[in-house]
Amino acid sequence: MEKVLMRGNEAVAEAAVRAGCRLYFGYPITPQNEISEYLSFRLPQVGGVFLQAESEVAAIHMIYGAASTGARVMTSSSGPGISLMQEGLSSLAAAELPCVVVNMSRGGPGVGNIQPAQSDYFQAVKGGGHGDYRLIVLAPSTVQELVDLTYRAFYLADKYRNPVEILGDGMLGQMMEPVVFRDPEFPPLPPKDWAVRGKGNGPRKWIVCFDLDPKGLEELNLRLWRKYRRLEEEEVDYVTFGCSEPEVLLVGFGTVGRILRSVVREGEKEGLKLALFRPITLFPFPKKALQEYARKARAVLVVEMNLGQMLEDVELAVRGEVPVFFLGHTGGVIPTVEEVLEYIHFLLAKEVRVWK
Amino acid sequence: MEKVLMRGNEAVAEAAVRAGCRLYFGYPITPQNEISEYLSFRLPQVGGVFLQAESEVAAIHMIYGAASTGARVMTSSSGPGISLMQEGLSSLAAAELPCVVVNMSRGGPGVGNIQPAQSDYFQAVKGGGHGDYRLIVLAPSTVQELVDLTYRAFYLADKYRNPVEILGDGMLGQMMEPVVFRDPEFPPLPPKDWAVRGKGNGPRKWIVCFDLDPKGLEELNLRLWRKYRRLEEEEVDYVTFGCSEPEVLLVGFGTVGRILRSVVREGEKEGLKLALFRPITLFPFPKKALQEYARKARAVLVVEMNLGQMLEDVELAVRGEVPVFFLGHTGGVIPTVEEVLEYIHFLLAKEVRVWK
Amino acid sequence: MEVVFKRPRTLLKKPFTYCPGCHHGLAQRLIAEVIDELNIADRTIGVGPIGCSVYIYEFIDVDFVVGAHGRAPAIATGIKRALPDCVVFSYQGDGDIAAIGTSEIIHVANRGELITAFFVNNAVFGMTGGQMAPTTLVGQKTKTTPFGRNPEVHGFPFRLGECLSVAEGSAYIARVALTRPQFIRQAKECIRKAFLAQIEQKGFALVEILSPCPTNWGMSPKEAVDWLEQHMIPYFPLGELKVKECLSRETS
Amino acid sequence: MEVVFKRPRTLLKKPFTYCPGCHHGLAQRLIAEVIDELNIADRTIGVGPIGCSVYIYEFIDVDFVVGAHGRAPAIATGIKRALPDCVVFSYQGDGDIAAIGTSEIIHVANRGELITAFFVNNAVFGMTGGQMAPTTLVGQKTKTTPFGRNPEVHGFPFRLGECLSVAEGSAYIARVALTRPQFIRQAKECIRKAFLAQIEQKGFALVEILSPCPTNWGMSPKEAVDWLEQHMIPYFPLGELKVKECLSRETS
Amino acid sequence: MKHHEILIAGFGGQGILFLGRTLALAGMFEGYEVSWYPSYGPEMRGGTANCTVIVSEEEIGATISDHPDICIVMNEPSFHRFVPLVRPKGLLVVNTSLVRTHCPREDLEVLPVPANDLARVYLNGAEVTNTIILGALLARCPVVCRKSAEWALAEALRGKRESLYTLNLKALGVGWEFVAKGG
Amino acid sequence: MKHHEILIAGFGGQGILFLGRTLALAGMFEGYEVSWYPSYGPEMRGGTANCTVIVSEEEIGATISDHPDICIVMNEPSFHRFVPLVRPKGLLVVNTSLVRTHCPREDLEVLPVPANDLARVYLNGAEVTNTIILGALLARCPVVCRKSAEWALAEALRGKRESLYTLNLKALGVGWEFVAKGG
Amino acid sequence: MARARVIIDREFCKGCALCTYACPKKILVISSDFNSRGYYPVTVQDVEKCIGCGFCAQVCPDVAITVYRE
Amino acid sequence: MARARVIIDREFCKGCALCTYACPKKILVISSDFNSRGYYPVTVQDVEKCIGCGFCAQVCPDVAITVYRE
Ligand SMILES: Cc1ncc(C[n+]2csc(CCOP(=O)(O)OP(=O)(O)O)c2C)c(N)n1
Ligand SMILES: Cc1ncc(C[n+]2csc(CCOP(=O)(O)OP(=O)(O)O)c2C)c(N)n1
Ligand code: SF4
Ligand code: SF4
Ligand code: SF4
Ligand code: SF4
Ligand code: SF4
Ligand code: SF4
Ligand SMILES: [Mg+2]
Ligand SMILES: [Mg+2]
Repeated sequence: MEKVLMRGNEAVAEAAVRAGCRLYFGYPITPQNEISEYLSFRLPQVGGVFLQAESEVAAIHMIYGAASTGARVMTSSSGPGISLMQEGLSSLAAAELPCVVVNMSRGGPGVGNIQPAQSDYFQAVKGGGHGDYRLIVLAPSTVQELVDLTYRAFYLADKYRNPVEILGDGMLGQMMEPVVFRDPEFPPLPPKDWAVRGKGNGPRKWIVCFDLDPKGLEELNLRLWRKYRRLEEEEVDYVTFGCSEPEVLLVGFGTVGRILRSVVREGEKEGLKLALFRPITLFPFPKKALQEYARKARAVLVVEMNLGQMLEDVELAVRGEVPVFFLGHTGGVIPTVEEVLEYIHFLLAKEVRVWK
Repeated sequence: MEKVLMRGNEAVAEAAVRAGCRLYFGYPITPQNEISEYLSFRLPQVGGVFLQAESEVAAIHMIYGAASTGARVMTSSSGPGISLMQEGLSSLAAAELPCVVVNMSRGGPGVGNIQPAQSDYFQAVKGGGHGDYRLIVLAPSTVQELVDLTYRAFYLADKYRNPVEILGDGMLGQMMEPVVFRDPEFPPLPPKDWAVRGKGNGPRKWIVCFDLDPKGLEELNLRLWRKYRRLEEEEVDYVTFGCSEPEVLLVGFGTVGRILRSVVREGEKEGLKLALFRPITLFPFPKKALQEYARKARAVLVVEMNLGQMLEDVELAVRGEVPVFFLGHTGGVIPTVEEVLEYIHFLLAKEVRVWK
Repeated sequence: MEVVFKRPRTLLKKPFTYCPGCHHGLAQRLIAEVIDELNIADRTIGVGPIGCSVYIYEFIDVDFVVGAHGRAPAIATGIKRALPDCVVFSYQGDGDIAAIGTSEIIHVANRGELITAFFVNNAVFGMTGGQMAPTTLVGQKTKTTPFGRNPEVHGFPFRLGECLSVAEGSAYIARVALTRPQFIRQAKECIRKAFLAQIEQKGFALVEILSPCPTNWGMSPKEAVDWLEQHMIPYFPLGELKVKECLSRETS
Repeated sequence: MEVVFKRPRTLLKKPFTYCPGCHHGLAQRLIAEVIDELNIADRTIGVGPIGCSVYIYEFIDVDFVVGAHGRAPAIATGIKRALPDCVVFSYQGDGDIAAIGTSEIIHVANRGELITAFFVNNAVFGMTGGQMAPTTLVGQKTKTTPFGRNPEVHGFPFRLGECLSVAEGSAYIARVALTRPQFIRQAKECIRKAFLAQIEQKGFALVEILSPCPTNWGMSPKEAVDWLEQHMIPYFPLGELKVKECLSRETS
Repeated sequence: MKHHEILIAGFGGQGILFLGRTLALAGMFEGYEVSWYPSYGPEMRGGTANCTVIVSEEEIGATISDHPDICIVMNEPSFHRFVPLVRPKGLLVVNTSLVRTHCPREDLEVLPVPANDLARVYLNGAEVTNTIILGALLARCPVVCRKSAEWALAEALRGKRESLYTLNLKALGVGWEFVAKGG
Repeated sequence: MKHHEILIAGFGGQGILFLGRTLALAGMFEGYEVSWYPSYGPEMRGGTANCTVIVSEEEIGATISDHPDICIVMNEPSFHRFVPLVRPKGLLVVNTSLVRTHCPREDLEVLPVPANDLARVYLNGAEVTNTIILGALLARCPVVCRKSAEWALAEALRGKRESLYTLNLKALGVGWEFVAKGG
Repeated sequence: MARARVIIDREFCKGCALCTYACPKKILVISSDFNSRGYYPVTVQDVEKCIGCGFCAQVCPDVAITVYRE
Repeated sequence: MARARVIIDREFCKGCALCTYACPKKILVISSDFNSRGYYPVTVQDVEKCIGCGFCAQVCPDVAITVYRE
């Protein structure tokens, strides 16, 4: 299969087209503009629709409309734009409409800046909108994984009838790496018999995102809840790397995950016993697996490009069994291999105190 | 002092006026409309401004503008409207602008319904918008507390230069209870020398919510982080009630808190040793205090009008030292005293398993 | 005996959930009649609002999508782009379309999106209990303009139809009322043309329907229709505001 | 020697951050000149956009507030309502004002909010690297209309000025260009009137400034101003679109 | 220990919320803990209204009640909806002018009050059926005393026409007398 | 173990990103792990551009580099900004046609290439200073071999005019020869 | 013999009375008896006078009226 | 003797050349030497011919020109 050198943003766009996405609605925002720019010529080539919306609010509701018809649809944005989509995402989740949302996140809060960051973790994973819903959240760490997870995102969206967010960052979106487009193989999906396409001769259908009766709305919420539990059982994904009984287990996702991989390798050279746990699904979070890995380590070190968000999920998984430490940068500052190693040395030099 | 029977929504509005709020911008949404309806005649009486915005997005940015001038300002909404404000709230936090936002939350996700719910906890507490920011979040459980916390909200907003969310629900907003407006006494606040009011003869000022330089933006984030740590040290608030060494420690906020108070009382009648821990500040969350109380109990039972959100903060506080159980309703269904008691009996009947 | 008037086929047989004297039901009946006459029920998709008529999908017997408050035009765009052969219409109140959803409706018109929009203007936010709408008249008292709408404070009543007529992409814009049988006949004809503008690919079409809200106006149904005629129509004049080429101008 | 032309006092002495040939700097200079002439720098508050001119507060020596993309009109409303004696102006690009911020600018106009708005129309999203704007011309190639803007797919170029003129609350709406000395003189006069509309409490005022974006148009600065004159002005005609009462109509 | 959970239901125009508020005010004047909680929202489109008033010696937890011990139904649809919920041995006050159905439950104490008829006969048909019912209720079950209810009416009608107060005072009396005199 | 972190900086119009991409492509053809990461955003308004290319035998972590071992500066402002960051003993390639300042650091190997002058003299002033510099770099330091760079140029220019490819091939040679012949 | 007939669905009618104003013959009146939803529906008082013009049905917001004519 | 004078701030000028087209006397030209930000600023070629019309300064987007006249 041909290896091509491709920018992350363009790779995700191409993967979407290959995954059968035929409609894209979005509003420009750095650092993910190449996604729409690519699709603006690529989608028409395959008879698809690229439409630049007047705003992110409009975009997410165009998604709502198009997803209602059963089509595979995608939008993409970054921090501020994703914030504007929160009401829409909550509605999509309530209406159980499949769609894929890419967040190439950038420094926040506010307009912040356009450099890479991971400070939208909470928003993505806990549900930044109102109500008890969750997005499926996938965190790629290479351009290749961006491609592979884009395929998977469309699959999961359809399988669970739930919006999926691909949580990347400016670095992933902007960088080029070699990539291969492998044809994904997924089990067959059920027909979209819920889709609204004009009733034709059949019974009519409708899609709504409310239920004014509390009992009915609670039923919807419980259905969603069961779906999320099922996700936790069936779809959790992560990779590990390095020593099997490490002194320090490093935990990081996405871009930080790849940096931590270098840390493990460099650390080895310095005689450190390190391992990496990199969650690929942020929701469902690989709680149990992480807990097991953490038990084998003396300490856990979470590194993020934020000030401690996934940290909470790690602490919830580790449950106080092993001390958990944190190193974070934010606002577009990217942690370096050197400083992580330095911090590890510092931790190991002191007696590692119990997590307090 | 005169006791008056007042609807929660009107009480919060009156308290805001007494706290010196002179500008309100908002967009109608049930179940909090009485706030704006009240202010639409009350604010003009005191020379203030009531303006119905064209949307929640506009409202929160009117707040941004008015707050920039140093005025005390407020908006209010419910679930979907608060979701639409996420970008604005992130911006307000980034620009360190004080303001008060009331969320009389309702059943979600999506349009959901208009009955009471607490499923916006994550959104309020973890930051539903992008970036590493937090709102100060206060959770009243009676109309009286709604009043007292409204005063406090304005004070804290100014003291910390941070948006404050009052997280109520439809029940609190709609119900009437007797209430007394006590003049609050707060330590003096520093002058708002950062406010933009036209430069006059002095140096000019500006308020922005970005920093395109990563180092600068990281500095802002660290400043915010220090502020949040200070909040955790100085402003945590909660109440407890009941037995000092309970078999089950009940934890619930807002409306659920008052129901749990009845549970403790009714339980006592049935010979149960129960206690209630009711956080008043949801951010900063009373972590340490809760941990200490939890240690004295055999088990912790969290009750929420959602499917388990504050639960995570409770687990993070309890750190696996005591088993934590959960009972939740959502979509407008309100937990009853009877069912909570029943669940407690059930828990105590079984040997309480270790939190797994 | 011949049937002079009966319930249209596409209007499901159940009582409306609106207040006595509210014209939401009347408007929906006319839409159903036109869908019947054009025989497009099988390929029509409606997009509902958040507002008193949120339950519209319970009444008109076609496929429906209802999303968030104000976003029907965006939702309709998504549907129409996915299924260009379907007939897509949206139905919104003044709060939905002219307050929170202003941007969406303007850009749909500007893009000349091939959808048909119905805008029920009752000069008030009905569902939320009677707050000021963008279309509330000067001096009109509402829950949030207790002393009457004052343009110096609250701005002027917004004429959305006129505003959309400026957009190049709009093909047909009309304003109607349903307070008299002859108005109702004209309204139906406008609704028909608005659907045809879509079917014949002329561009975006909108029919603004002036409608009473006796409940929030604090009037009897009869007082409400009278008030509508006396106060609303002068500010929101009836008629076809824009008819792009090909579309014949006269109302039958 | 007498000074024929020098930098206005209110324009801080530092190089602009715009590309060579970009008219953002020119527009800001004119605003600074008018502020000087009206002697209002001490009580003026500017509201900046998100767009290439996000750093406007670094250049014009008055108090400033910059918030989220597209919301300057709402922010300006908040400021003006809090401080009615201040002179409040906003400054936005076409993406900021006519795409994401459509609703805010329309309602500010409709309310007749006493603010002065400047709208720099360069037919493209400059800051984000040249995507289609609502004002992109038919056939114009941008990063997201690689085959040129096609009205059937992307809709028509949006004439915001005309749309706002319909609003009852707008007092003064003009469109100007800065490609020639005489245009610049006229523009300055319009800017002056737009400030006066606020100061004299006439209502909302907006000046749309056609502006080249050589970088994203892929042209030299000279080619860009020529293209602007040949292609933009015919679709976006210059002149005063609305002058409400009292305000004299002629441009000096 | 005094603790009453009172559900009041009827048409939107019947002054249901006012009745509830008056009762809650009276309770407050007597020093009880009180709460008032209306049904709200688009439900009102259906033309019905209801509210729950709790008067108690203890702090009030939930302000709704799944099983009220007092239930006032002012019209037929409310009767069907709420009668099944009333706590066994509870008191059911029925506006028999508008409710035709006979109460099917044997475990309730039923207080029939032909409020509209009383209004027609004694008050010239004035729209004060709510206050008549309140008077009747208080005569049967002293949730609050009559005097407090009168103060409460004064408070609830503050800023309204004096005559409205007088009318309601009268109505309270009409309801009271109707029961006191043995219905 | 081969591992190069190459920073390339200059004006927007100088083909900085193209140079980087060609280098990364060549590395990919040779089977190395490669990454290319541009500076992006409004920084570009200032008229400068830079990118980082990493060519390595190991999987690549961060795609930026705080301390590149190879740095190509194509203009004066980039020189001042980036020279201080280069790793000690690193290689600094300077377009001396546009950079006047002399390198103040003693711990760097400096390769001066008067790229604009070379273009003027040998290539009729064509705008291929970037490829000239690439040729010069490869002649000095075999990050990738010349053949791979030629393939990479072909790939990077796929779909463009044939003559553009020929021109770049020539430019690569001009740079190469300049260094090979001892500058 | 009646040349036209008007049938009112008592359960659909909400007693808004708009039809009573629209009827040129003024033969529609609000009844004094309420329906199951508590509304007082309209009835035809003098069906003989009905001309089958359909105005009542046209203006009825609740589509409660069907009109027949010979 | 010059009746007018034009002063160009080399560091502000970005070499866009718009002034060169605006000058009726065509005395402004782009220099071949770049400034510290890498732009090639404009210079006055024949200052004697300047009439002090100010057109160059008016059209300069970077406010790099000051104009004096007798
Ligand atoms: C985001 C959001 N904001 C506000 C609301 C509350 N809301 C529901 S309907 C409505 C307006 C209803 O008025 P209109 O659109 O005029 O319809 P009507 O009921 O008058 O027919 C509002 C503000 C909401 N559901 N969602
Ligand atoms: C919510 C949000 N969406 C998108 C962006 C990205 N963005 C920044 S500026 C801009 C548009 C710039 O175009 P314009 O307003 O025309 O200004 P110009 O740069 O052309 O002067 C966009 C889309 C953002 N910052 N925030
Ligand atoms: S509130 Fe007004 S708009 Fe809503 S159903 Fe009632 S009359 Fe109609
Ligand atoms: S990109 Fe365009 S609008 Fe932005 S500074 Fe450059 S020329 Fe001006
Ligand atoms: S059909 Fe005409 S005449 Fe007969 S009842 Fe109806 S309105 Fe009256
Ligand atoms: S118009 Fe319809 S709903 Fe109204 S009274 Fe007549 S039949 Fe009944
Ligand atoms: S002032 Fe006039 S003549 Fe002199 S240089 Fe400038 S444009 Fe030319
Ligand atoms: S117009 Fe200004 S920036 Fe452009 S070349 Fe002339 S002096 Fe320089
Ligand atoms: Mg309305
Ligand atoms: Mg622009």
